[in-house]
Amino acid sequence: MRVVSSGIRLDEDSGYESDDALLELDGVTKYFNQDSGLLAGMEFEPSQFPPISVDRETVKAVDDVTLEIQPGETLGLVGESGCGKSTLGRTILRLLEPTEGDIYFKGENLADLSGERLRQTRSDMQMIFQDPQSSLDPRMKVGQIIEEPMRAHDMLDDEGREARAKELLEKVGLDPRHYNRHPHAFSGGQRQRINLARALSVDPDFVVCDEPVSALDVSIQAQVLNTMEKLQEEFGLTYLFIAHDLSVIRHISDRVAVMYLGNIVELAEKEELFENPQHPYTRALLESIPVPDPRENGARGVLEGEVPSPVDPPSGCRFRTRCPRVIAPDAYDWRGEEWAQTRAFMRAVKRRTFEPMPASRIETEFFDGDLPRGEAGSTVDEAIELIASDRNADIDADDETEHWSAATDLLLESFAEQSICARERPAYELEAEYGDGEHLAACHLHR
Amino acid sequence: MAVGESQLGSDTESAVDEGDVEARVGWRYTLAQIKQDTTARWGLYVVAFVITVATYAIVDSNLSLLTFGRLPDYAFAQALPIFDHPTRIPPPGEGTQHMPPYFPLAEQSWNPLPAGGTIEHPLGTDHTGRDYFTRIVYGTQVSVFVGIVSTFIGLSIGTIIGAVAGYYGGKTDDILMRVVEMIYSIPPLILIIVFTVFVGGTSIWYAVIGVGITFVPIFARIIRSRVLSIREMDYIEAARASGVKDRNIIMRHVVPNSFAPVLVYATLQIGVTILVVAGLSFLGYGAQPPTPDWGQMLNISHGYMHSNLWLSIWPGLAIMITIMGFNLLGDGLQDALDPRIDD
Amino acid sequence: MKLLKYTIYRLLQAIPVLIGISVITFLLANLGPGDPVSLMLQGQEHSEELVRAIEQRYGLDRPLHERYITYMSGLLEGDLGQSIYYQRPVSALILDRLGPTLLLVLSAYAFALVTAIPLGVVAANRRNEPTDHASRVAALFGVSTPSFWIGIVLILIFAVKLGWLPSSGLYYPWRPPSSYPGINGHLELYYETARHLLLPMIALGTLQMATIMRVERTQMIESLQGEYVKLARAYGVPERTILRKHAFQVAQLPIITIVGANLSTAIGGAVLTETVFNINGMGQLFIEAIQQNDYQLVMGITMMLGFLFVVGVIITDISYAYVDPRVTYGERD
Amino acid sequence: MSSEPLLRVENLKTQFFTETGTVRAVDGISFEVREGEIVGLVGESGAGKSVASMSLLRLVENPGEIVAGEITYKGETIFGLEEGPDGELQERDDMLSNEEIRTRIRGNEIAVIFQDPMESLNPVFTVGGQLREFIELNRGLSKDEAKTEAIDMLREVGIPDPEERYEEYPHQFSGGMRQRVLIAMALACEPSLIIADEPTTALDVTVEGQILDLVDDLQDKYGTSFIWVTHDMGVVAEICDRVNVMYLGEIVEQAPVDELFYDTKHPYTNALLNSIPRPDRTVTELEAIEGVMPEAINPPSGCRFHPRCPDAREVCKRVHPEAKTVADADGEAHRAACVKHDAFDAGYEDSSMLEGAVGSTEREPESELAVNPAGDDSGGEGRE
Repeated sequence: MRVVSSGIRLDEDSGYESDDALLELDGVTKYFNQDSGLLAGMEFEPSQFPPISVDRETVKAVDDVTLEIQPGETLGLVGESGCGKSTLGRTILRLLEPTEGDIYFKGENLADLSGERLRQTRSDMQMIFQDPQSSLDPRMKVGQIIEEPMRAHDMLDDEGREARAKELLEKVGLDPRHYNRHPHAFSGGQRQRINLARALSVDPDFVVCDEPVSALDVSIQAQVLNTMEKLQEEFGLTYLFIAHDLSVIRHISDRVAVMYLGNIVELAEKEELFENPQHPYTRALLESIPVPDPRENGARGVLEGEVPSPVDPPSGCRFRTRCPRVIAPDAYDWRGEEWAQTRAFMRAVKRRTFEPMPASRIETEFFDGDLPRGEAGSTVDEAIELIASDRNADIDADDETEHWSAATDLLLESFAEQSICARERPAYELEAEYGDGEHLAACHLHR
Repeated sequence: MAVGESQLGSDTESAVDEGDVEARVGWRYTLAQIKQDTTARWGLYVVAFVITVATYAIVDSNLSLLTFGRLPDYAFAQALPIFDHPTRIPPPGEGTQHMPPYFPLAEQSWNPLPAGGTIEHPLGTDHTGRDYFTRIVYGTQVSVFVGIVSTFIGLSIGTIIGAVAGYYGGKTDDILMRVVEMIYSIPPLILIIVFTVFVGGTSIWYAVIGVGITFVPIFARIIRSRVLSIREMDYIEAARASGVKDRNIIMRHVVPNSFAPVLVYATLQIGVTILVVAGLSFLGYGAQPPTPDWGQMLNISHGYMHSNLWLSIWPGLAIMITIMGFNLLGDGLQDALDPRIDD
Repeated sequence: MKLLKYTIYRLLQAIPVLIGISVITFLLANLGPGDPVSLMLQGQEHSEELVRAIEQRYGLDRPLHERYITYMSGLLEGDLGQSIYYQRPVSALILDRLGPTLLLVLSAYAFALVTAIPLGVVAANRRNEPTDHASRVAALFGVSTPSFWIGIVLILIFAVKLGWLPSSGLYYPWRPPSSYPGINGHLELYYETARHLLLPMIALGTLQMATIMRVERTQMIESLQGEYVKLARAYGVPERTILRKHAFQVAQLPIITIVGANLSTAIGGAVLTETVFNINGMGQLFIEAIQQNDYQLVMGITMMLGFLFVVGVIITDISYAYVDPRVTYGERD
Repeated sequence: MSSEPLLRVENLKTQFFTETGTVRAVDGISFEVREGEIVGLVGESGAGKSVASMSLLRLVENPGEIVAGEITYKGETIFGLEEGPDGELQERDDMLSNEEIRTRIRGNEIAVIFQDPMESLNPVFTVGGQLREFIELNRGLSKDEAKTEAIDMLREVGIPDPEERYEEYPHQFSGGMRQRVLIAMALACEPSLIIADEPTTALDVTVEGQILDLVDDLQDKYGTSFIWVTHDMGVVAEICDRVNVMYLGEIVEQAPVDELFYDTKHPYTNALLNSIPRPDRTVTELEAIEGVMPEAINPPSGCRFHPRCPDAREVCKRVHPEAKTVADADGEAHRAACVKHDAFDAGYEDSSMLEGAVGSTEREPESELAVNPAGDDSGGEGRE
């Protein structure tokens, strides 16, 4: 049924008819081995024997991600830089080899495919890239760029491809006469439109959009977003829309998944997620974002510290090291503010945010003069001993650093590591307040 | 608007002009740039001139430029270098007397050689009475021939190694680049001499091959790094995501986009090659007499420094101008293609 | 500590390269159609027995890999074999001739760096002004002129025409002054060394100078456009300090790499320069070895020069790591 | 209002003289900054906001040049021209010399924070060393004093373990941490005015939140004035007291932040606000601004925004509006450069609608196609 004149859809039956999800991810995991090379990863440690060890660092970019994408919907994938959202997008398309897990596209496991079979399925899935500069080959003409995917899948003949390319140019809001131009004659927004036309040329069902508007000016963003929405309707597309900008995600998505350090921490329908966020990270993210309304004075900068390295992510819940609501370890008996104070003290020691001061001042500063009772209290006291300036008056800088790290270790082992947040990986299904979709939140507060 | 970009384009969306960074490729663009760039234009003139002279010397090996007539045969002797035969290094004892690679600087018992300045011998004659000007002219072909052919050898082998290493990465890359580094670690001149003497024989052919192989590492490295940076480009990933076959990605995207900068390097490398081969001939391991070759002429004239110092000047000048032409052309191309240094 | 770790890492990395050099050299010297025996016997009447005797004497009758292993185990003990022509240990011959070559190469580098860096900085600072154009033209001449011809021209001018400087030979400053007739005291010896060294140093150093200057200029221009330079300006740092400190230090990083990478050209150039100026260094030894088909000696010298290059590159890499903190300290996320 | 503002810019023009023509990057802007306030400079890329802010320190790079206007800071003339005897414009006598600008203004009076924290620090010097150098230079402190000050400042901006991190190199810092260092640098020199050029654009939103918080706290504590250059209306709403909206080298609207958002007077500002998606509520339809901003080398006639303006009429093509006070907000002037306001009296009401005016109906952004940066129709090749 590949007749150009019959419309822009190449084959009408390509829409996925089944009631099942278009795409299903099951435990998808992607690890990267850092640096390659004959001697890479070789460590020389004079203090041990043998002094040379080979230690390859593994970056756990995406870890055990399970989700579904329904036909025709837009799933927003949001997270900060380095959280693994782009890696996930590329792994889904099998541009990267998943380390583990299954990717079912229309019921077929892409993780099992390879070679020619994999190549052929690519006409059903396409991708749009972030950088409008590097996503188009500067040496090719716009027409060639748009026709390349069709050519790769032997679609239509030369004339048919040209006709379709011109039709697509018009669809994405460009002049078909630009068919013979080179990409550098176009602005950023126009290039993203060419990208769209290329992606649509093979009439895919599913498009991964990797930050397609983040490199564009705000006024151009809106133009491109509107065009994408229009095309989605016309072509019956399913989008996985990756972005760091929550506003854009809120505008374009039907459902939203929030990623942190390789894990999906929350997944819900758009209204539910933005109006009723259940994961402390999602909340922090929403509170941090500046609202274009001077009368709205939200809290911001609510998160302390920085994202830990994906080489050695925290156990249990990956957000726990920065979470303002880490659950108190059950091993101790807490009263009132005791756990909150201890947590604040623990993080301050870990990040060394205060200058050495006498023990009594530390107690006032962090505990209002009252240490927690019982075992917890004695551990805190022990830590204060280690760092208080009046307990070890004449030590040099190196010793001091050692004392601080000893105190940090003590506190972390006694408290942070004892919490359920450190010991179990959370995954809970909640009841949605808005809409009737599922709401997943990976936080032990909901146990 | 390329200028002032640093300030004007410091906002989030880079100005459209920055797209030119990648657009600075393509033949038509390159030629337009050469026309605009004074450096490149002069380079082109010199190179064109040198190549014309070389071609002329090959086409009509019996004509002198200035006398408009036939010169006695001995003026250029068996001139074409391409047809000389590999000669083994003479055996010990005999060799040093017969043809020393260099002449120690000492007063020769020759009468002062003709200084030139006449219509017949504008640059005088050498110690055997051959017209120096004619020999300089004929020397062009050796240099240009050697420069271009050995650069081509280095370029082709280097491209294959570099492209394979860069595109496939991992262990392949590791092993190939390690081998390349090994070859690279032996100083080129040394490697070439060892190669010509032990593997081939002292002949311009072996020198050409030796020089070519020696420069493989340089090209392999350049191509590899270029391929590596192109591999990172989104358009490669886009092609992969569209299901374009590997072979087509390499042929349609990687190769065309690596080629322009490599061309610049090749141009510059021709200059380097001529330099090295001149050194080789000067030591006596390049072109062999009676072939007119600048390096070899310097070798001989070195011994007659006190008789006619100009004999040591002309071949050197010829080498310098030729290399300068290729360098100018390469520099001009580089300036035109590299947006960072935008004079 | 990190630097030491990096140094050791770098040294370990060099091992496969050194082995590679030895293999390449060994194969070149042993595999070619011009095998050692026929090279040695060329032009002489010889019988089968003579060939076999020679082969036996030099162990050439054994399989290649065995010979390689023998050679390498000798090498590890510092034994590079016996020179066929000189009938002396190769290592002793090399040691004899290493001094002048090192002196020549190092002084050429010193000359190149001392002249090229200020010139490059000035050219970058006065971009597109006459100073810049002049130095660029000079650099163009520098990269286009063969070092041996510069040597010849220098001799013609300063030795033949003007008679100011000697045209050949070298006085070794490490020898006792008494070993040279007519030289009294160390000062006079150093003076003679300098006089003899001046021309070859310039001849060999010009190419390096031109190369370094071009890189210096490009790097300085780039560095002067860096955001950190803008920041320094915005904080009122004087232009002079920006040029000499902020921009300069960053621009030196590629220079270090260039110095290391160019060492191989410099060593090749040394062979030519030694020839022109009649300096009895490694280059001359190499030419002699080649002429005499002394394959043991050729192998030894080639290995030695490759080794010198690798060492040079390691030294530059380590100085790079010393200047650029990004090399030794891993990137933090 | 009566007291002299900290910084006053009048009719500033900065141009770049390129081979293809004169780029009028900043074309006659006027604004002022008072003690202790944060003034926003908002606009899209190419609007000229960065050039404008660098002009204040006379740090415009070749081939750019300030060609007109007056910049007064604390009563001193940073830039000013007067007509010389021969009728040519020449620098005024009371204008600070380059040396004076460098020693007295840059750093110690006006400091800057750049956009890109990754590139702004010198990679081969320690963070502490760079901080110390600037403190020494601008505060006249000794080495040791400057070091103590630097460490205190690092702690102040929330860098954990400052003594140790003082000795570290920039690449060992994350983006957010580097931006903190740059803020520490600016504050440590104790300037009265800090120019922050998109300081949070390169950062993640949680880090951006941290930085905005930090700036708020520090500004309360030190009372420093800020010029905050940004393209993000959200950041403007969060942090600025008064806002200047720039379009193609001109300030089109100038108002206190609340008025700007709730009583918008210029169609461009309005369109900008309507085109951005919001994090706090779901916007189903984005009203995109048609077309792209033209290049400053050849700006449109009349009002520069008229080709993209939904309210444009025939008169907009002819009349170039200078910003005028169009409303009064608690004694603060609300200025806008649009002839539709009565203050202009340009006959807007009677003017006919433009042919094919945009905005009335929803259309595909065809007008973007009209912009052909190559300036020809032969395709990309003729570009240069």
